[in-house]
Amino acid sequence: MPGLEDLYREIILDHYKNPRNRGTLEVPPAHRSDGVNPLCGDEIAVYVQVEGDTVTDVKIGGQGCSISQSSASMMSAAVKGKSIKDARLVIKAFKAMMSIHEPGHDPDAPPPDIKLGDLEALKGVVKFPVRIKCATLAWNTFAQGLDQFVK
Amino acid sequence: MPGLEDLYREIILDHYKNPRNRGTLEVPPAHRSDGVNPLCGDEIAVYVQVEGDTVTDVKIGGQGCSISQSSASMMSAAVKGKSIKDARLVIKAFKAMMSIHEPGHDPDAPPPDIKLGDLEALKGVVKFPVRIKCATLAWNTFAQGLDQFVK
Amino acid sequence: MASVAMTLDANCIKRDFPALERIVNGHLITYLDSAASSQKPWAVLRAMDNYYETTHANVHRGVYTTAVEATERYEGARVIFARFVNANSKREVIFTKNVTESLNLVAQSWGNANVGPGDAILYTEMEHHANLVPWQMLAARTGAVLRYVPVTDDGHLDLSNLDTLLDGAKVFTFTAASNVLGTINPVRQLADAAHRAGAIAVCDAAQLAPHMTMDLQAMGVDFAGITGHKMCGPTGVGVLWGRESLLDAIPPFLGGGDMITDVHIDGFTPNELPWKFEAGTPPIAEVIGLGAACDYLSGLVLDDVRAHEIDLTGYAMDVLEARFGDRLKIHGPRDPNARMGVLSLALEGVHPHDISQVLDQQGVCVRAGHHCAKPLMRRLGVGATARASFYVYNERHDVDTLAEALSSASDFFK
Amino acid sequence: MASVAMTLDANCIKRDFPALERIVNGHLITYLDSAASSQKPWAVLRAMDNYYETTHANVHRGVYTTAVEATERYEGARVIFARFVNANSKREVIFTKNVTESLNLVAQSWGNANVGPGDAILYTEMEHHANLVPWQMLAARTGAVLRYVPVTDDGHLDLSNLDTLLDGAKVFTFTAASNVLGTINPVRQLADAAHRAGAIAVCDAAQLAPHMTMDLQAMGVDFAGITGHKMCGPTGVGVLWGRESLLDAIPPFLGGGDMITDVHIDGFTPNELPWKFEAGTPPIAEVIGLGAACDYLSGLVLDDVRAHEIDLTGYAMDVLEARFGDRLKIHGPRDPNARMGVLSLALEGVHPHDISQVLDQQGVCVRAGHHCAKPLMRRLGVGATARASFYVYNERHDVDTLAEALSSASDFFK
Ligand SMILES: Cc1ncc(COP(=O)(O)O)c(C=O)c1O
Ligand SMILES: Cc1ncc(COP(=O)(O)O)c(C=O)c1O
Repeated sequence: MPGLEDLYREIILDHYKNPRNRGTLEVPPAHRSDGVNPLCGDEIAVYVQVEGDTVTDVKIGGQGCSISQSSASMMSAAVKGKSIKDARLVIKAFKAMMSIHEPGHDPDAPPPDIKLGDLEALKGVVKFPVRIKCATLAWNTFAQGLDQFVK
Repeated sequence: MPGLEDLYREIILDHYKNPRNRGTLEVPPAHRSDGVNPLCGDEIAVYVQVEGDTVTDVKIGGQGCSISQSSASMMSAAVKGKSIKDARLVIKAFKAMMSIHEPGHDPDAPPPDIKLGDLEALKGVVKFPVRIKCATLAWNTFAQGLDQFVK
Repeated sequence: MASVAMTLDANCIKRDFPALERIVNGHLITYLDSAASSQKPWAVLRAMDNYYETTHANVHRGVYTTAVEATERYEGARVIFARFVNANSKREVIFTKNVTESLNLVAQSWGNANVGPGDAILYTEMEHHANLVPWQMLAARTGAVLRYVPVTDDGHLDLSNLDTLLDGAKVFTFTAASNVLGTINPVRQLADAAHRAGAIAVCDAAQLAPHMTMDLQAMGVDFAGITGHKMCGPTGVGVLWGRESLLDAIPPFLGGGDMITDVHIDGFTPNELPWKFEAGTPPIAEVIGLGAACDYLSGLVLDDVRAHEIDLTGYAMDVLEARFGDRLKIHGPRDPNARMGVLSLALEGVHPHDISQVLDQQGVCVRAGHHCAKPLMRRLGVGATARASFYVYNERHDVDTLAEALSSASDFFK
Repeated sequence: MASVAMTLDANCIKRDFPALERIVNGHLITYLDSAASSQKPWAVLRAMDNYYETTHANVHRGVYTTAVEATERYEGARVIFARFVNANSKREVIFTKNVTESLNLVAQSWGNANVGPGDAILYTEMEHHANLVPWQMLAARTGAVLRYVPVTDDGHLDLSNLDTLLDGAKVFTFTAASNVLGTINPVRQLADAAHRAGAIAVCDAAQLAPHMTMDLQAMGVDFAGITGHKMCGPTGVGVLWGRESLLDAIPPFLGGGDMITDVHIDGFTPNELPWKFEAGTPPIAEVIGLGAACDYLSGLVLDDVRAHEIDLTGYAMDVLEARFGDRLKIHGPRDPNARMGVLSLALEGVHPHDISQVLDQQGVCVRAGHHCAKPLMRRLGVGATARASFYVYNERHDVDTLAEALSSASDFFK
């Protein structure tokens, strides 16, 4: 069993205590999507604003544990200002780090060539399988939001 | 575990191979009731004829194992010609021998003072609890038939 | 009751439970999740092994020796259980796979036959999902309306409008004790109120049976369900108890072998009680294990089990309050006599998930989440709690370990 | 197949099964009732004990170590089972308490959503009550009509009118193999016929899974059920396998914890597959035991298990015919390759109950009765049969003991 320091890196606790991009956006033009972790009851709201092809703003509401909150905070920082396409690549890279692969995924394929930066700190979560759902909650909810803009 | 000879007495095998009162009676005036042993699928038909207060005739149809068939055969011989009241006492005495007591039964009460005669041979069945249902099938079916005449 | 001489020696009892010797992350396990599922004593494991190793055969249909023995052990456990809960007759004791199935059985077999459009179904805001969803499904099938008894701020049922809520209700279903708040509900009073209003009373006794004497005659309900794995028994077995007259009147639940008297190619005749409601090969070994669990608990004496838990709960509340003050909230009633040994905790600045994770590093097992009571969590205004729950094998030392571990969690996230 | 090299050493395998060391009435047990329930190898009992003794905790909701381990063992068994039957995905594998529940689940969740007045439900005359009564209940609920494929004199399904029978049918449900006659049905052919007629195909695989390779891709059915206790697994666990698209489309079965994504005080959202159909605390230890049973059987190699049983069945038929001639009737097909190791016997002058009783004196266990297939018994014109059934641990010597014991029964009643 890996230790706590594998899970709770400094930077995670920082994002947990000082979450970036907390709040709401006006809907519309923004879109709000809600996510729930059925195992623990954590709920999250992700507001996404897209202009043209760009994710111009992201805000996070709801409550959750340090892992889900810090993951949401780091995600918001990572995708804000990115093109929809690049945001999707980040989602994919993050999920790959969490060992979650799309159907049809080739296990021998190289990981997407994306810099995850701070998000790398969440790598340790993989060793705590139950917490993967915490770490990915914001991401799945954000992905749903993005889908609304390309329909 | 008691041996086979406790269960299969000579007289039981005799009644099994040479069943008394097999056949049918005309309905009406006779009444037919059917019984089934849900555990094994054995089925029995008991025809009862009552005139005035007396069980004037009993006939047995159906199929079953040596215990259920011989018990039916001996029963028919034991109750034929008896008054309904006495027939009921025989039923009660037989069931008591099988350790089956009516609700409200006082375990310390003396057994009904009824001579069971040949039927005593079935005493060994009590040691084989699954076979009690075989031994009592005809009796329960007969009792149902009797009920028709006193409604 | 708390003044009863304490005859339980939890430290000694612990040795009956092999899983409590487990080392987790370098620490001897401190198992504080018995409200989710209890550990099993050797006596229960041995009863099941002995059955499998010497007499296993399918029950009810065999003439040969081991089939007879298997049937006797299975039906013998029914008698043990009937006595354990003071049922009138073993015909009222139906074995299921868990209390969830027991409650679904009532909602379907009794519900479909007795509930129609516009009828009200009353439950409470503190129910486990197992006592909500089956009734929601019944309401959706029949057009009945759902109502609930709200929960007060101090974690009790708010009974001030009970008679109004019961008006037009066909059934009132409630838990004997909350698996989140620990609150013990006034079962008899609720049952009587239901009956006065012409409704039947259904009791989810999953959290009652493991911890105190369960006396069905005193409870006065019409149906009650329990689950084996929370009361020292194995997984895979539960019980529905019901009044004989009601069970006789309602149609069967699942169809198959054993629940029939006869089957034709185009129809069937149901069996008598209790088998009418036991379709297919039952959980034979599990029922035998549950019988052994009842014997084990009876041997400890349920009144002493309860006294021990009151003591432990009071001690825990005192210790935690002294140590954490306002930084720690314990949901539910303050009086240990009015509650079970179930402490749902909110620790300032630390999410329940993180509490559970940090505690685990010290071998302390507490559950984090909604405890299958989401409507109640909404009422409490939280997404989750960290829940520590006690059982016969827990002792004051475990409470001290818990307090230590909570301190380190609090420090870690400061 | 009977010519395949026999790699099973039943005498050696016997030692894996503690219950086969039992002495009954002074004789080493000769267990010939595996069609009712098989014995359990040490490996299965140990897997369950080890779980209880080291890692028991409720599954799916815990963050702490043993809860995670319990979940991994439970979900790991799902993966083992999915491979064992060649399922597409573990999402298609739903754990139930027995195959009876599996079939009721289909008849209710799929049936209520898809069957209406006048629709036909087709089953066969050789079904176990578990695959008759749930459909009779569905017909009674919905006004559907029941039809059946008759059985021929030599114990096969009479398929001459199959297309007519399937006309207007929404579902065709059939057993893969008869628990009375031993007949192996042409599952693929039946499934294809059902599909051509626009019906779904449901397979009761309770008698298939223990004895031969079960390949769901080859079978081509839409739902299939098995039961753990007949395949070296514990009591209290079964499986429903279903096509993902169908399982996704139909409503839940029982309501409660774990089968939900969210619950409000007045309604719920179901969970994803497979948990959508697993309400309440599942039979955790039993599922783990079933996984161990699949591993045990895979270790023996199912093709060898089958070859061994063909050999034993052929030997038994030869020995019994030679010894008893016309005095003994064996129901079902004569060709050992076309049947399972299930011999339903009629011995002249001796009722099945009495056969079983006399055999028991010699430690020989055979079942007497209707084997939960009363419509088939009526078709055969008998009330009961005495049934001897073989499994991996039986050897030719057991057949010889059976023949000896039958002789003494015959003599006793002469
Ligand atoms: C063909 C068949 N179907 C269904 C069943 C029912 O199995 P269970 O009682 O385990 O649900 C059996 C065995 O009893 C069987 O042989
Ligand atoms: C009050 C209450 N009711 C019902 C249940 C459901 O029990 P099971 O999952 O064993 O059916 C539980 C436990 O999970 C409970 O605490």
